[in-house]
Amino acid sequence: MILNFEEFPEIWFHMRRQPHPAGQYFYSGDRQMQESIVQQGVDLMLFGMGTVFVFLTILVIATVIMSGLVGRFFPEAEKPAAPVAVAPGQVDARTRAIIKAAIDKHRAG
Amino acid sequence: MILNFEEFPEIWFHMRRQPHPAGQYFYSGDRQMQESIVQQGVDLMLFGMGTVFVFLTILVIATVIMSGLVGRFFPEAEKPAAPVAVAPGQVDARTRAIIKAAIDKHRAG
Amino acid sequence: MILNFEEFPEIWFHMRRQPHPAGQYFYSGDRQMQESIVQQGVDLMLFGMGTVFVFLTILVIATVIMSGLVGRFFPEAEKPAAPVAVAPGQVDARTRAIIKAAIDKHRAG
Amino acid sequence: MDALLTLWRDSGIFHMQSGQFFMILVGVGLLFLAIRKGFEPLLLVPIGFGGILANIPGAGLAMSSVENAIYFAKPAVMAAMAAALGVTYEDPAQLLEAYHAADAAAHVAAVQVATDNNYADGMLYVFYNVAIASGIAPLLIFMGVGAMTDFGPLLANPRTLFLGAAAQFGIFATVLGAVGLSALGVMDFSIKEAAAIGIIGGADGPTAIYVTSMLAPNLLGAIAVAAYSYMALVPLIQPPIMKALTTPEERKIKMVQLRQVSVREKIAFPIVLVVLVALVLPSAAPLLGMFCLGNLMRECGVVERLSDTAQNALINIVTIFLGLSVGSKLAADKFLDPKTLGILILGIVAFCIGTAAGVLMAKLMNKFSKMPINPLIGSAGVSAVPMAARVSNKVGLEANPQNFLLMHAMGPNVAGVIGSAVAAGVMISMVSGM
Amino acid sequence: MDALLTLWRDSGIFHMQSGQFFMILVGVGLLFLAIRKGFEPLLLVPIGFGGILANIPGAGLAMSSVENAIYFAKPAVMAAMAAALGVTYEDPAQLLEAYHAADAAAHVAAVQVATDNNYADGMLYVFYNVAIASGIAPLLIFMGVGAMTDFGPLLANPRTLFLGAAAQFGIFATVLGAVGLSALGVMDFSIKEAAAIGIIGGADGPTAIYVTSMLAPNLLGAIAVAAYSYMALVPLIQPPIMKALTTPEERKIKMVQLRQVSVREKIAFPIVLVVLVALVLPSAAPLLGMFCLGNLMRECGVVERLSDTAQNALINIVTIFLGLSVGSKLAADKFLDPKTLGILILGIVAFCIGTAAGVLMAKLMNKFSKMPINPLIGSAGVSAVPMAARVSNKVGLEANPQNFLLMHAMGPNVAGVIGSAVAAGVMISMVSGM
Amino acid sequence: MDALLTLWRDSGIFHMQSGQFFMILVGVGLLFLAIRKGFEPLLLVPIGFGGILANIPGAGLAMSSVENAIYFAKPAVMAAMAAALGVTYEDPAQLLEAYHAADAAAHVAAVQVATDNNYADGMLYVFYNVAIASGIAPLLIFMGVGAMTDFGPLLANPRTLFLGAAAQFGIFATVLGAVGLSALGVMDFSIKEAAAIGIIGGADGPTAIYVTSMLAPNLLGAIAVAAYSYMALVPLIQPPIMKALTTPEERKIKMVQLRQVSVREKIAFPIVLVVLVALVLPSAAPLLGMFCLGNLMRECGVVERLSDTAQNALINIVTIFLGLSVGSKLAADKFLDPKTLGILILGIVAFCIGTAAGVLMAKLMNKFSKMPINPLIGSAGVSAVPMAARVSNKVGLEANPQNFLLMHAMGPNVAGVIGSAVAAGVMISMVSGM
Ligand code: NA
Ligand code: NA
Ligand code: NA
Repeated sequence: MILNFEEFPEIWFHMRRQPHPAGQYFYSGDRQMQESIVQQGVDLMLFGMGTVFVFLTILVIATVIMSGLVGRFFPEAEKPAAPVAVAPGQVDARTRAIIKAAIDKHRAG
Repeated sequence: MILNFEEFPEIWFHMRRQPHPAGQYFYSGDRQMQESIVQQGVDLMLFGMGTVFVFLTILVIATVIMSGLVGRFFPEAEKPAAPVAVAPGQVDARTRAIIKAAIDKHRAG
Repeated sequence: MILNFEEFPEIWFHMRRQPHPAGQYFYSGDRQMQESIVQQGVDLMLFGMGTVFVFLTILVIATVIMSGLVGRFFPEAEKPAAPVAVAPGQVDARTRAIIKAAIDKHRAG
Repeated sequence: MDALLTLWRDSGIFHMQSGQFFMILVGVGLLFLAIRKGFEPLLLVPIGFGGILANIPGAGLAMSSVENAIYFAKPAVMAAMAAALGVTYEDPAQLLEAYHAADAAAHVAAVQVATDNNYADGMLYVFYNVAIASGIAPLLIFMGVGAMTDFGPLLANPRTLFLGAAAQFGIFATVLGAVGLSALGVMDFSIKEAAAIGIIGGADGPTAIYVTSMLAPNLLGAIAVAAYSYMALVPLIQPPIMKALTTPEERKIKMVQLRQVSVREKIAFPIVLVVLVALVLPSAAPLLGMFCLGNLMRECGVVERLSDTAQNALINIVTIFLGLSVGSKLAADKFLDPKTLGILILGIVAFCIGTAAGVLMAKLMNKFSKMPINPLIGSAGVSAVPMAARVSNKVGLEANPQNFLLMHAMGPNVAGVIGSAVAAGVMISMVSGM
Repeated sequence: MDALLTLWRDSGIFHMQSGQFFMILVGVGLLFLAIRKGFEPLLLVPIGFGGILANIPGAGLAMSSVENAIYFAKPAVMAAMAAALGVTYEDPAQLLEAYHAADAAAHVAAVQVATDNNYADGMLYVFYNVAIASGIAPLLIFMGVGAMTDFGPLLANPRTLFLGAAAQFGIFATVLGAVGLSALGVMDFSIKEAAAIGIIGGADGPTAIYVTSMLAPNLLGAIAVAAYSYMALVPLIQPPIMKALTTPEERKIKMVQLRQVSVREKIAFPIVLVVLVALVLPSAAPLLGMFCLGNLMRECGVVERLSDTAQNALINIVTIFLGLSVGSKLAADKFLDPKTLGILILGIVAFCIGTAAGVLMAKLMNKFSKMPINPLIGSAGVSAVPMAARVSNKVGLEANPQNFLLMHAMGPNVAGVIGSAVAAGVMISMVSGM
Repeated sequence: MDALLTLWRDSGIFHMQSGQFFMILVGVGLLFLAIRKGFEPLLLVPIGFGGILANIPGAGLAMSSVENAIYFAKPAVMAAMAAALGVTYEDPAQLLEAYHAADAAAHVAAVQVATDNNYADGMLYVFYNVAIASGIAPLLIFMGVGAMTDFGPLLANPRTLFLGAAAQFGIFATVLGAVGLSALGVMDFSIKEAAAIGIIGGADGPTAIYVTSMLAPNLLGAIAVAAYSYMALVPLIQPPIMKALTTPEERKIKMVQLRQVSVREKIAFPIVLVVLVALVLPSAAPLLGMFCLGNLMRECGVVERLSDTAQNALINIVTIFLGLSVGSKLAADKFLDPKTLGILILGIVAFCIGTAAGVLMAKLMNKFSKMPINPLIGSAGVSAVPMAARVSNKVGLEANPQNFLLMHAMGPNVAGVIGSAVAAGVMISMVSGM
């Protein structure tokens, strides 16, 4: 390439700083960067959401297997933890007791 | 000045170290420094006490204005905080309750 | 000594690295180091146990003196601390109360 | 008289810039929202107060020793500072720029110059570095949150993890929005800043602070304020979206009662989760690791005193420092920026998209499963624990006064915490490579 | 056998200097005062114990890694240290002097030499740097004190702020006394040291420690011990002065009952105060800012868990470290100095003058106001919360068994805390410019 | 696509080494022992969990910024790093070695290179440095232990201090065993490592961690795991030894009832102890000093809030960080070493010898004293408070169901804590001179 920006710093500087009627379409460098950041955003979305779903799917599978193994090989003789399910009429009173800690405290986060 | 201490370090050293009958009055440099520290102390007192009084006066004014504004625009529907005033006979019991925290705890400071 | 290792680094290097039929007895340097670490261990044991016993002996003496002085010059008018001795039948209940804190907590250490 | 001049030059009014005065009002406004309106007061009280302190002119509480030295701009100090930074001294602003661009060695030299001239780091600057720049405070809070979290509802119905996954779409859609604004020239967000803004959609305070402190610390003030404010506004933001995307019949769906979950499952779950993280997603290890540690301490039953401390003394202490540290980023020169407006707008968009995605995912799952899911619990997948789950319950009760969704919504709710921690890990990992 | 020699050379008796032995006795004496006589035990127990630890010969607990290296004075280390400090090595004392005078770069180099030779900072030295040199510990304690303070009595009668102002005269009069002693050649206090000594008259522990650590850290041990001891002696120091300056009639004055103060006034007050500080007196921002934050957390009613932690776990933890850190300044070479005697004398003078100024101010205010003020509450303006207020109450009861002054005296008492924090800000700001 | 590659290269499975996988299993195993078997759960839960986190491949949680930079081995970074360390770059392993051998100045330069390239210290590495390398965490735990310790039984029968002294023979015999293995070429322990291994026989967790962090930090993981595991196994390890060394008649010896100990004796004891330490054994000052401070706070009765905090909030917080920090030393490259096996074997030998020495000492004392001592309480001298005392009681009850030895055994039990702290001081002092 004949036009070597490195050797013509003043021209380079001028081109970057001066606005131009063709605006953003004129400078391939800038344009590339813009494409690039959008492309990066798309990459982030695709691979990000993909990873989230893949990881949580694996977690679902692992959790089901884990619950099965625990249920089969380590059944609890003693009575289980506080029941999670709730009867309609008792909800307000009970849930306040159950998630009382979480309610005020997770807010701390 | 003819007597340049920089050029006569040994003499300078000697003069500083040797006691002299005229003592503290002889060396204007030392004397100046003494005046200076007293002057600094006086400055500190005048401007220090001045600032304390000015700031607390502003605070008194701001507090009175604030109490007025709160009383006018944000009167409390609910009953006010624990009364601050005390009836003579109840003081010992009541004050112990009110400043209990402060009594043991400010001492931590 | 004629054979100066400093001047014959390659030979020296060779001697250190090559195994030799006579093994550990041949190289006085290595041998010395082995003796040295065993010697260090023996030193540590003798002086270590010595210090432990001396210090704790001094502590026994100091404690006895301290208890004597406190008993003579600062006898407690009020009733003494929780009795340390225990009657056989009450031990289990009482000791659990006395060392409850220590039991769970020193474990933290 | 020099002393008098010093005092006057030190007074606030002499130095006050309009931006600082405005930011003090913003701090007072945050305190009002926190105290009067109940907006996440545990965080917004220290953040708002820290914002006031950070904008006290001349006090330099949020500034490093070097910034304080440059602020006072004594000629001799400036010359030494310029030499340390390897630039020629023109004006303080240029020195400040050189300092922020300096490599570690020049940085150390500049700090030495400031120290030699008796300039010290401001209190809030110290708090910020110890608590946030190190990453420690958000991680400890995450440990405490783990110790307060009951995974029972999630373990009883693991499928709700998908709802927590779907709701993270708000994060990534917002990233796309931010880079879009940059591409259109409306804003000037870098990809790192876009990622940090997106995490507001995770609706999880410590995660947002952790990610932002890594990727775009300059935006921390705005992002933290947006994240906590919108979490407080969840009862206003979510219901219209939930109702718009569901039919009254869907909102009336009754869900089957949750099975009982054994203590041993609860103990095993955090261990399984951390091992999965180790195998699959190391970049999420700090956040999820500390979360799992807290939860294990809660459930294992043999370290109650540690669990109790993690949920109380420790998380409270860390919260005070975290709030003040975030407040230090409300200094006028950092907060009064067009980007802040963009962050506030994008943040609420993130919440809305996340809510919608959760609800739609629940409807999608209903198409493939015979076990019915009330789509209202999908919105709880954004996290905002436990506010979002309560909103699901409340909207459900409006449709059917006998339908209690709270415990069902707790599953996606805590799943959302895991989901946004995973998203945080992915973003930190990917964006560092961009 | 080398090892044996090491052990013997390490033993305490081999190294014990008479000064260290004396200081260990001083530490035991402080413990006696704290435990038996009830002198501010929360501080004096850790201070006294820290003083004992700091004087254990050869353990170097209160010394930096460089000081430890110089203490043991191995020739090779000394040569490297001298090179790092850019001096020629003559004797350890001269190296130590060069180290204390070194700029930051030389300081870093010296630390590197010490590290390379396996010398480490002593435990108390680390505590001192983290807790006090950074300013953090006194500020956190001030936050906790704020969370324990009820401004109700002050808000009910804001005029009592003038009493809190007047009592600060003890501070500045003592500064003048200290510089006077210097001018006369009796002592050799610098203006910074004089200011630090004066702050004893503020009768407020954390303020005194904060100011001293900034202006004269070498005097910290003596000033902190004086401040806390005299605070404990307030019931002995104040009554004679109070009685000498008042007539029995004045002591019998009954004050009108205080009005009720609303919760909202109590919430607004710390915010008003911190905004005023921002506008008028930035140099007092750290102390008063943290004080107001603590008080706001107390009054706002929505962050009780933070307020509770600030008043308990956090302040207790910080108190332990603060006490040990102050104790580290009881090392013999720092404490056994003629200045210590001067500090002890000037400190009690400061308390007496502050008490008198408060009482006289109350009498003056009575001349200009029709709302009567019992001059006995003026003495509470020195702070020493709540001991001084109790003294006012007790002396008042002696004059009139039906006159309960305690709540009236709480106003000037907390005003004195604000007043001495303002004085601290002024002094730090002015003295730095001298 | 670069981003995708980054993500894949960051995934755990890509990087997992068999050693790391094995260590994750070890971590899970420690959690199992702690939770299911009750092995010292307060420590082994965080240690085991920290071990899992430390072995997450690519997360670098237990690595310094420089180690993380070298791990990823980007050519440009490697070149700069080699220049900073003053070596020519051949491969990462050689750089790592140069880094670990570097002096402080090169170390600083390497950290600057890593910082410039955005590599940061891992979370666990930070915890380790703040909590353990500084020595602070074990000392604070020792303070808390002191605040939980009742010296009453010891003061009632000071002779039991000799039992606590004798049981420390396990420490030194094990040192001898370790150097013997080295001399025979079976293992390759240095004298420092031998000393650190010996301290396992002290049966005191914080002492073991403190000594090991000073003398052989590379062995910390194995030594801490051994120390806590064997403390949990005391009820299995000790009884056979105790029975083998005593006759049924000896085991039936009834001891005279302990006298009542006054509060003032209890207050004076920690002061006497610390003064003795100052005079005789400064090298034990940090450990015994903090221990005595805690005990004094407990007994003096005037600082209950400090004592309470030392026993609860503070020790719990420190325990979490200490456990995670120890876990960071379970990284595969540090733990999977033949030395670990040696440590596990030598550690149990240490416990056995200590137990035997305590029992034999009690029998010896019976020969010289008319006040009978049941030799079963000698085994409690190893410390392992209060487990070892309970074992003495239990074995005693088997011999005579009316013979309650628990309180008698508490004397040697706490004496063992003092004894091993003394031994620790001696070893640190002597070994540093070797
Ligand atoms: Na989320
Ligand atoms: Na005061
Ligand atoms: Na022991």
